[in-house]
Amino acid sequence: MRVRVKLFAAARDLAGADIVDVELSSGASFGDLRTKLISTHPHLSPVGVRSIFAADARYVSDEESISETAEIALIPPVSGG
Amino acid sequence: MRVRVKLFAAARDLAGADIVDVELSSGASFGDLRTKLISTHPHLSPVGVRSIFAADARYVSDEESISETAEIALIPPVSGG
Amino acid sequence: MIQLTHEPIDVNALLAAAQQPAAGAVVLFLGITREFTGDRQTVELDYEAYEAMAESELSKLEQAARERWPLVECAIVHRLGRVPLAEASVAIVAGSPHRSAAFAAAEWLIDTLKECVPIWKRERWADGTTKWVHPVGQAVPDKSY
Amino acid sequence: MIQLTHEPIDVNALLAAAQQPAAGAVVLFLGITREFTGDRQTVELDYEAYEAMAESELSKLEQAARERWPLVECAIVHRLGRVPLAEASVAIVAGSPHRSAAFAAAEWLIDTLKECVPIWKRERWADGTTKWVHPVGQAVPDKSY
Repeated sequence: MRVRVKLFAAARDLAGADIVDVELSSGASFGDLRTKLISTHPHLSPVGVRSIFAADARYVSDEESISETAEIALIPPVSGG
Repeated sequence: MRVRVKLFAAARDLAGADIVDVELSSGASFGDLRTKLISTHPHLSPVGVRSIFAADARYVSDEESISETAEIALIPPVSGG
Repeated sequence: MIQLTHEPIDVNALLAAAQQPAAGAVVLFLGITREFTGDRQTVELDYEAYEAMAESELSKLEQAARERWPLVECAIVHRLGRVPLAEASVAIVAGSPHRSAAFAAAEWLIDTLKECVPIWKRERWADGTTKWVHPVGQAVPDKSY
Repeated sequence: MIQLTHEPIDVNALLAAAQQPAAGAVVLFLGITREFTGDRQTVELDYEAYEAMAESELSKLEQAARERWPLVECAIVHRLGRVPLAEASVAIVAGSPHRSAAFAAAEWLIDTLKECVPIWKRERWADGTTKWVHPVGQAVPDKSY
């Protein structure tokens, strides 16, 4: 399946794009997505390893499986306030 | 010596005056002042026993001696804020 | 800055003074005239102060807070006279580079003000009666600051 | 009430909404663009959000605060885009019958916002460089509220 990942802040700057597409096998987890994302976009690595994924605007853990229809985002450590 | 005592809030209302004069022997303490004040103005008793004296705008304890030149006030439990 | 005032408190001016480039965090506390205490209904409050001493105590509070926390701004304003429902009787502003100090200072200031500063409120209840508030069991004012 | 805005935060309106007869205490927190971090000089901050998720997280924060404390008012507003020195990037208002709840809620809200809400700031330093701020060692967002 193809997963679109929204990027923000330093992750977007490092990737040079707001959205990247990642090809994954069906049933993959967010951990698998992280590994693939960093291998296909190595510039993302410094922020990518410290980020959390969100699916449909909720934080998810690396163990969860990816729903193909969810809106997925990479959330770097936040600094609002 | 004659001591003038400023009164506030319920103490003033109970005494019916902003200031009362109390006659004390020289060298009297604020504890002596409290005893005399309540005996000469018994209406003050309910608030007077729960109040603290101030001399020249500073809280004082009942053990301290009264300076004849100080501005003395009876400070009932405060409720600002 | 400390002030006793018979006018409504100008909160905008207090906040404008606190919003400085050295402050990362500003905490404002407002004490408001509340309508209900349990099921008793307040119509308004009336505040009286031993003004000279209240100003002196407020200045000591400001000084003590500035010694305890790195404050860029510290303001305490208490209104006197009638304070209608939903209006502020007291405003405290603490501005600091970091928020924990601003919160701690503002809370300490209002807690200590309520124990130490010679100001009294009189409740005017909906049934037409009035009553000076002199809390029972109140701590003896802390003279250590 | 929660809001993301690209305009300066209207603090007066937030305070006016909070000054209700049922509130005895109102606490306002403002996060301000600070000029110096150690000896590094900031010229301005630039905030970006994952807006849909930030709104959802802010709503959850408001809801959680209202469950934990008896709040008459709870407002969280975060500004996005450029925020010049001494202007507010975030405003939090908590109004409660009693002050301890208002202080506790406001401090919890800003602490938790800073851990959980997908908003990022970019420093623009006086030397012309910029840098996104992604704190190292930050806790994993608490999903329990």
